[in-house]
Amino acid sequence: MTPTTLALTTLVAPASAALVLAVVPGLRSRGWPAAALCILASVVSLGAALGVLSGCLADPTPSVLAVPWLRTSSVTVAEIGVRVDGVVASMLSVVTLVALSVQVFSLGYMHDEPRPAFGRYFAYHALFLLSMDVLVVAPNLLQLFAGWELVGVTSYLLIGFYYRKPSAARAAVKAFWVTKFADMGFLAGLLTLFVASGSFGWDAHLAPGTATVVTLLLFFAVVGKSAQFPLHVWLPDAMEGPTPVSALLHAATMVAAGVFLVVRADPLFAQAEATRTVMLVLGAATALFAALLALVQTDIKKVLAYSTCSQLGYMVAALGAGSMIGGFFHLTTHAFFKALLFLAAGSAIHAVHSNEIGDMGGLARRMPVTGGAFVVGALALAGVPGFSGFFSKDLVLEAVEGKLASLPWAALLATAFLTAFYMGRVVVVAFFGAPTGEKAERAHEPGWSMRGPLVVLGVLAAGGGVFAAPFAHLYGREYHFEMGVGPSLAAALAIGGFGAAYLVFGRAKGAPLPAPLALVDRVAKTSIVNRVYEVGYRRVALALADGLAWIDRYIVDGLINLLGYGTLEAGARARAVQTGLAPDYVLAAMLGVAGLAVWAVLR
Amino acid sequence: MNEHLLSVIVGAPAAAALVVMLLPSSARLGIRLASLLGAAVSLAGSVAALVGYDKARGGLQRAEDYPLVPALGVHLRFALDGWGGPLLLLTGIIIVAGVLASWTLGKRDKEFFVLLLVLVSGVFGVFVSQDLLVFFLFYEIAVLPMYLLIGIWGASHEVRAAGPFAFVWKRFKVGDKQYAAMKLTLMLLVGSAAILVAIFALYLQSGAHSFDLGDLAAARYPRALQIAAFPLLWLGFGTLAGVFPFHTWSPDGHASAPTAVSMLHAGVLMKLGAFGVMRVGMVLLPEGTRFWVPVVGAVAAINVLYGAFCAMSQTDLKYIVAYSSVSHMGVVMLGAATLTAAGWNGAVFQMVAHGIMTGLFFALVGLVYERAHTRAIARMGGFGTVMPGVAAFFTLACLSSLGLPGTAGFVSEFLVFLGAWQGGHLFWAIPGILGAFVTAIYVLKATRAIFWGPGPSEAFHDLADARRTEWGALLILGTGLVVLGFWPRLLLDPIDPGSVHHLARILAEVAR
Amino acid sequence: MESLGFGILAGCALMSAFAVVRSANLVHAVLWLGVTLVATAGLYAMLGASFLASVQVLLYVGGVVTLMIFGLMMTRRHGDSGPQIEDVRSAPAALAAIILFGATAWAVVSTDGLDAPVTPPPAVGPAALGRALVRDHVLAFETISMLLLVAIVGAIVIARRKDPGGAAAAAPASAASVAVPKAAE
Amino acid sequence: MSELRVLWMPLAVAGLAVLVLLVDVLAPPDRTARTGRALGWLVAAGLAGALGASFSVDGSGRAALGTYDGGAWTTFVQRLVVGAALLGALGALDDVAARTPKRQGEYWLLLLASLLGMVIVPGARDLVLLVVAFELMGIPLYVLAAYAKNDRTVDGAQSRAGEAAFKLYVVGAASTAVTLFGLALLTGMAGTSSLDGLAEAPATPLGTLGMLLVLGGIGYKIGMVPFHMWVPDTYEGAATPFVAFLSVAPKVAGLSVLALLFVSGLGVHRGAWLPPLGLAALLSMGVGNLLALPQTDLRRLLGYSGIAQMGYVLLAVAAGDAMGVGMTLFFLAAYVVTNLGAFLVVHAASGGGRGHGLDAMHGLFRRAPFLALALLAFLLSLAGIPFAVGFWAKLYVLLAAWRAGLAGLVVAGIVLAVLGLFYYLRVLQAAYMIDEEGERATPRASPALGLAIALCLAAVVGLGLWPAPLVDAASRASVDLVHPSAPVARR
Amino acid sequence: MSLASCLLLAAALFCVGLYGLLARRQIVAILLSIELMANAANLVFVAFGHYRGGALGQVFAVFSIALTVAEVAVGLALAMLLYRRHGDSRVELASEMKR
Repeated sequence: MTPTTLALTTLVAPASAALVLAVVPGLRSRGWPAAALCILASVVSLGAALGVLSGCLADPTPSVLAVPWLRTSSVTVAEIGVRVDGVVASMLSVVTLVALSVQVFSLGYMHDEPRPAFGRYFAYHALFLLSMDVLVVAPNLLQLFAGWELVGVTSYLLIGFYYRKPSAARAAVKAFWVTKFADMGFLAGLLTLFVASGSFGWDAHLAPGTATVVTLLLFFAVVGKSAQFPLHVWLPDAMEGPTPVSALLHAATMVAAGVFLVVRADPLFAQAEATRTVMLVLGAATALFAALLALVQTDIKKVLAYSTCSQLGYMVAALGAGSMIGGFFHLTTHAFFKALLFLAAGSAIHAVHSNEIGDMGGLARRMPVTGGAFVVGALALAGVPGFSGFFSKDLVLEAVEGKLASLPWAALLATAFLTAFYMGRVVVVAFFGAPTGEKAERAHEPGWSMRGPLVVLGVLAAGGGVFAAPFAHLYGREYHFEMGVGPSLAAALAIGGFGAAYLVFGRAKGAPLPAPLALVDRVAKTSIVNRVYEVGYRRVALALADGLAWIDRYIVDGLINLLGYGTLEAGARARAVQTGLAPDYVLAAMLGVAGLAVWAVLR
Repeated sequence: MNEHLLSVIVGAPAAAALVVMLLPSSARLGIRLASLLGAAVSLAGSVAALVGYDKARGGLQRAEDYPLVPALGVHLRFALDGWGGPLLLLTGIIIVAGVLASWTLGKRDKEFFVLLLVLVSGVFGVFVSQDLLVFFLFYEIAVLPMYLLIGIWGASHEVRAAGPFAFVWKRFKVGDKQYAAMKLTLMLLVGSAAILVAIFALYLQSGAHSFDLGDLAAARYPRALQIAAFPLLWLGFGTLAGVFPFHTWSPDGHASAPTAVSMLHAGVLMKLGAFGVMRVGMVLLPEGTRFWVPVVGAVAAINVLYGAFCAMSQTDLKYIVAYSSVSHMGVVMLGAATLTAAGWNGAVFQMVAHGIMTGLFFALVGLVYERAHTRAIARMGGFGTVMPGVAAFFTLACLSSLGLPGTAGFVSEFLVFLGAWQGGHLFWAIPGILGAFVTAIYVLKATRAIFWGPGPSEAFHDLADARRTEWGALLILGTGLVVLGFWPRLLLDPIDPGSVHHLARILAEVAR
Repeated sequence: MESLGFGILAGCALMSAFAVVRSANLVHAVLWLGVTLVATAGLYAMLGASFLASVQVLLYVGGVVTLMIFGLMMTRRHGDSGPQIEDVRSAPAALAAIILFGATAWAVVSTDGLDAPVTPPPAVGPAALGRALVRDHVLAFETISMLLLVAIVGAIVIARRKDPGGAAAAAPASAASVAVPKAAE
Repeated sequence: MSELRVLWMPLAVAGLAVLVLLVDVLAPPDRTARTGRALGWLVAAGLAGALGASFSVDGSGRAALGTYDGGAWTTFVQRLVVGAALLGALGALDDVAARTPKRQGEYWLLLLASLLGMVIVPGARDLVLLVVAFELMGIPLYVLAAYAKNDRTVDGAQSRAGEAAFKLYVVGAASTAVTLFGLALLTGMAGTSSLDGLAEAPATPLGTLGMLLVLGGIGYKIGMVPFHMWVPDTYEGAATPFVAFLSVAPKVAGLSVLALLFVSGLGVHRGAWLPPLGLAALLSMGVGNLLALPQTDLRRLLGYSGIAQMGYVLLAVAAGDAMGVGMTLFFLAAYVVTNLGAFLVVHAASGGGRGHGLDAMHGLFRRAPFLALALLAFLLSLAGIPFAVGFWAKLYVLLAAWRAGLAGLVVAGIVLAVLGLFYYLRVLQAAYMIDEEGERATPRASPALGLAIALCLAAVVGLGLWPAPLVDAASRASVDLVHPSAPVARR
Repeated sequence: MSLASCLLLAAALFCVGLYGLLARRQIVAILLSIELMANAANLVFVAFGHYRGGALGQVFAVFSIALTVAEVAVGLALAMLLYRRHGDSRVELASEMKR
């Protein structure tokens, strides 16, 4: 099979699954068959993706299979199809792999759901995989945009999976609104790009100004999708979805789509230094800011969510520094360890039926696999040497070092410490120490369907560093690792962070916050950014809408009604002329006659 | 049969109406089947016409010509241009879905189906007429039955009197179905009056002694006439297309209308307006178009945003959909105003896409209303549990309306924005894009309020998912949205030569 | 001489016409109308239409005035002597009359050559008039005979007190037969 | 003999009148409404025969020393009035039989006499004949308007037919006097009473004055503003089946006089009569439409609407050319079937005895679906909605007027037509949308009335779908009167 | 005496009649006024006939007289009808229908 056929397979498999579930009545509501179908599709996709990957490793020449999709004036405006190259191959493998793991995990995690909901859940998953694959294999930015939007929708559906829960419903809608808001930038960027270059390809040569505009607009979409400050607000809320969903969408794959977009459109971004500077600053700032917020969360998923924001900041910063491979490789390792962390957290939550780390405690003893997986994930996330995160972070730091007076670099290093500190806190509080409640005491390891993915992902999270070289190869780069000052410093900070966490939380019951952190907590609780949006929505948008609707009803429509009213009123008033008196009638006629006579002589 | 295909398409619903009229009122099933048959014949004919359209050749095809009043040069001239096929298809889809959606109607159904079929005959007639006067004839036929359809089968609701003109409310029962029907009819007929004036001016000025659109287009009109006549046609047809500020019949009208009528009206009839502006106003009056197009575009941009914001504030489900139609018709007009092939393709595609989408919306709203007996979204909630099918289709319609890729709405909006961007009309395109975002806000808000959340409360005990024929309606429309979203060339390929054909004249004029 | 005669007759006619429209007593008004008509008949005679003058006197004064008085008697209550001239409408009525008169007079004055033939053409005798009536205008003559017949029939129909055999009450309803629903009974 | 051939239509009508008189006198006196109806049927059959014969008898040529012309124009107008009389007779048949079972002959005689005037009018080429025929048409109408003088309504109110007739009469008699005065000036200045001669007479202030006074006199008959004020009152007070006839036939005759006298005879003086006529047309459209808006009595409503309709057709007359005359004829044909039909439906629908208010229509769709359908067609036709003949009528009239340079009036007419739609729709609203279950009786049109309504309906719909033959016929008729190449003085 | 003076006299008579027509409130008085007006018209016919020659003027006048008589007959009948209905013959009583 040619690479393009294989790539097409990754689309066709989930598409068929989704279609079958959509049209065959009753299949979805049975639950298990639906799940089996989706997992089968994911397996096929993964196989195909790995096939693509191996093909690309052997021969990285891009190949494209596309058909005209939009035609205007008999000219093709846009094509759809598949494109296979190094970037696609690597991303495709990561996506399908994580997706499959999450789906398998979900078999166990979701088995208490009613069957129709269970089936619906897996149908959404198939749809998500399809959308993500559409995005990844896109031969041009338009198709990428299509996939981009579709993953937005599936994300909306999955966050709102517990649609009867008002908070979930709100979170789903919020996520959609925020990302859709950002997507206006994508659309505008696409249009500008097309008008400037005549295509939706990413290899156009643009005038410097145009390039900056286009890339800034595209980056705006990235800010939304990849939850960068100030559009990060939806991501923590998105944790209302089932935990595996958080693992899949909001940690490993979908949010990474923004990073993928920048990687994909690198030729464009390379032409716009200004945009890259913005990205660098914003990425670093987000990393630090989100890490601070993660410090004060007590909900295990929220911690992970803010950590995701933070890590995405890393990636964006790396891309801003011009290091594609840095951003992308961190994306990859992050996908492994964050998916691992979420699934492990999900397993824990599943066991204790609570998200609060305070309700857990000592879980490692009762759930060794889960605990182990979480610890591995935490170490990888913190960037402890040897784990995958260490290598990818190193690439990022290396790229950032020296840029903009090394301020971003410093921020990212600080973030590395904070990361280790808050992950350490979670590990210490939730997995070690003493069980804090009855549920925590009775917690036990889940079934194999949940443990299996944990193990697979754990291995990958731990040893993912080995992929650095092949991935760099796919990108046409060389990869050498040197344990220089930077890596040493990062390693030290990571280990230090864990140590500090153990010191602070190791002995404490629950997770009381030390004084400086309490201040952060208070600031976080005010959720100033959310407040701004709230005001913007309620006080501006809704008020404007109400005002316009009022004007429409009572002024615009009122004027039209007034016209009708005036006419009717005129008719009613004019009736008085018809007095019913015959002499008046004759008078009218004779005045008419007199008028005629006057006209006759005056003419 | 084949050379009379267009006549068959136009005539089938009328013939069915005649048959229904002759059936006794007690033959309820017979009435429905005859209506469905008439609609289905038209739909099949539309598909055949669309498929049989030679895209490579373009231009007018399947011409038919029957003298109507030869003394004045009025001929029943039918022919299919690139736009006709898709719009016929739209009409066919909507009427079939509309008949299916009205299957459970329980009140004076004979009259209802007769009027519905007559109306749809008019719509088909407009799309294939190549004679301006006949165009106008069918236009009126399509507009008028609405009065009875809304006035008899509609629903009334309360509207609070307020504002500086509150005293008017005492005279008019605003919100009453008969008020809505009357307002709709009168506003549209004022529009028709303007159109008729323009038609007279063009006919007598052309000296062609013919109402043939081709002949009229071939005539050269003085600039002053063009500048005077274009606004008549724009606002005349535009009233039906919901052009601001002459859109106010739409919310009340659509909110009051019964399901199938809302579907047809918002789904197809509003398109007649936009179609008229483009096919008659712009094509016949290139200089007038050039002069007025900045205004047309600006008003269209207002339409998009204004309609969307108004929709956001509504609490009545039907009003939301109605205002969203106003907003989306703005997209059509925006595309038309760009005077680019992309924009025009987008505009025509949007007619189809929005037609199907809003048809689906109104079908669903009708279902919800029929079961919940309320349209106030504040009282709803959690309906998704009991009516998952309806919820799914509603979500689909929402997604299309906010222009999600993979649905028909995306293709059209994208093409329109592309056209605007190409023409350098950022001041139109940016409100347009913003409008799509505001649409996302209100449609998702509505979805959440209706279908999500805990519930439904005890008050809604007889909620149920769609039933037999209703599924048919929903499936036809929903499939249309998705299929066109994934493979827009089904329609775009015939639309494109049509747009190029019609645009050529205007562009030549603009270039001059 | 001729002018004097015309002046007297014209004065007579005008004065009596004023009397017709201003006199408070209707019987007097009718009689004044008779005077006007007779004066006009005199003018006819002066204008060479002696046959017409006799027709005028016989038909109008003999017929119409009698008819009028008859009608008057039929439609007047005893002691009915309310104001006969409507005050409100008097002003606009005068206005209309004056405007019309002004316009007509102006037209008469501004029309050239009204009196071009100084010597009047020979008068039309009864024989010529008769020929014109029953030959040139025979169709009109026949038509007007029908007209007079209809007028007589019509006057009778209107003036008749009761329509014999007619459904006196609710007559208009009878055209469309009424099927009263049983429930209504 | 050829004279008789030319004059066959007036002779036929007169003969029918005489026949009716004889039958009425000779038939046994103990007639009931049922047997008495035969007389009405006789009239209807006779009129139908005359109408049918008009398609085979060639009456073209001059007669009575050139005072009468029986060409295509005359035949066309005659068909219209005879058709109107036929439909009016069918509509009135049961009403008359019920009201005056023993004296039906009078009604038919008066009707036929009026019709005789109407059939002579279009053929008259001499002002003497014209004015006599015009009066022959008018005087029986006064009587017929008062025909229902002894009615009492259900609630005991006395008939208003007398008042209706009086208002018709007093404005009419005044107008006759004005007409005569005008004719005296006109013929005096022209020195001739022949229409052909009028065209050749030079314009003088006095002649122009006479001409315009005549215009006022004719304006009364067609209900042109400001001579219109009798219209609503008379329509409301007189017997509805008669009003159906009154609302159409005299207007046909009146407009044919306008066309004869002003377009054909005085076309060269168009500059003098066009402005007042145009103004009158505008006022008629405006006043008629505006005052119809608040009406609640259907007959008044139709009366005002009729005033407005006359405004429209006056536009075509004002065009002053062959096309204008042709379109006038077409309009009149459409108007006859439409307005007559509408009145007959009102008559039939009010059969429950609840008067002629809008509320008499409530629930009509349920009580009498056929009547409701017919009403729908007639009202839409009056409103000028496509595929009803009224649309074409309005369209042609406006087109002709615009072609003749009256664009401003046309635009005003089009705008005012929208007002018209409002009140027509209000009637439909009453008939289709408002219903009080089981409260009202079911009106059932009698066979004759039903036949008349059905004929009107068939014509409205049939001609609406296929107007070409009628357009052609009207054009031919107009060419007979006004040669298209005739030099018409433009302003 | 001249055509113009005859015409002026006729116009004056006509307008006096017109005034009466508009100002009088008794039906019979209105009929009288109409007679005045018709009479004025007849005078014009006859005057033109005299000064311009031909029988037309007189013919017209004859027909006019006949018309007027017929009209008066019907008018008087109507007056009687209204009198019976209202017990009076003032025109303002016959004003039940209005607006």
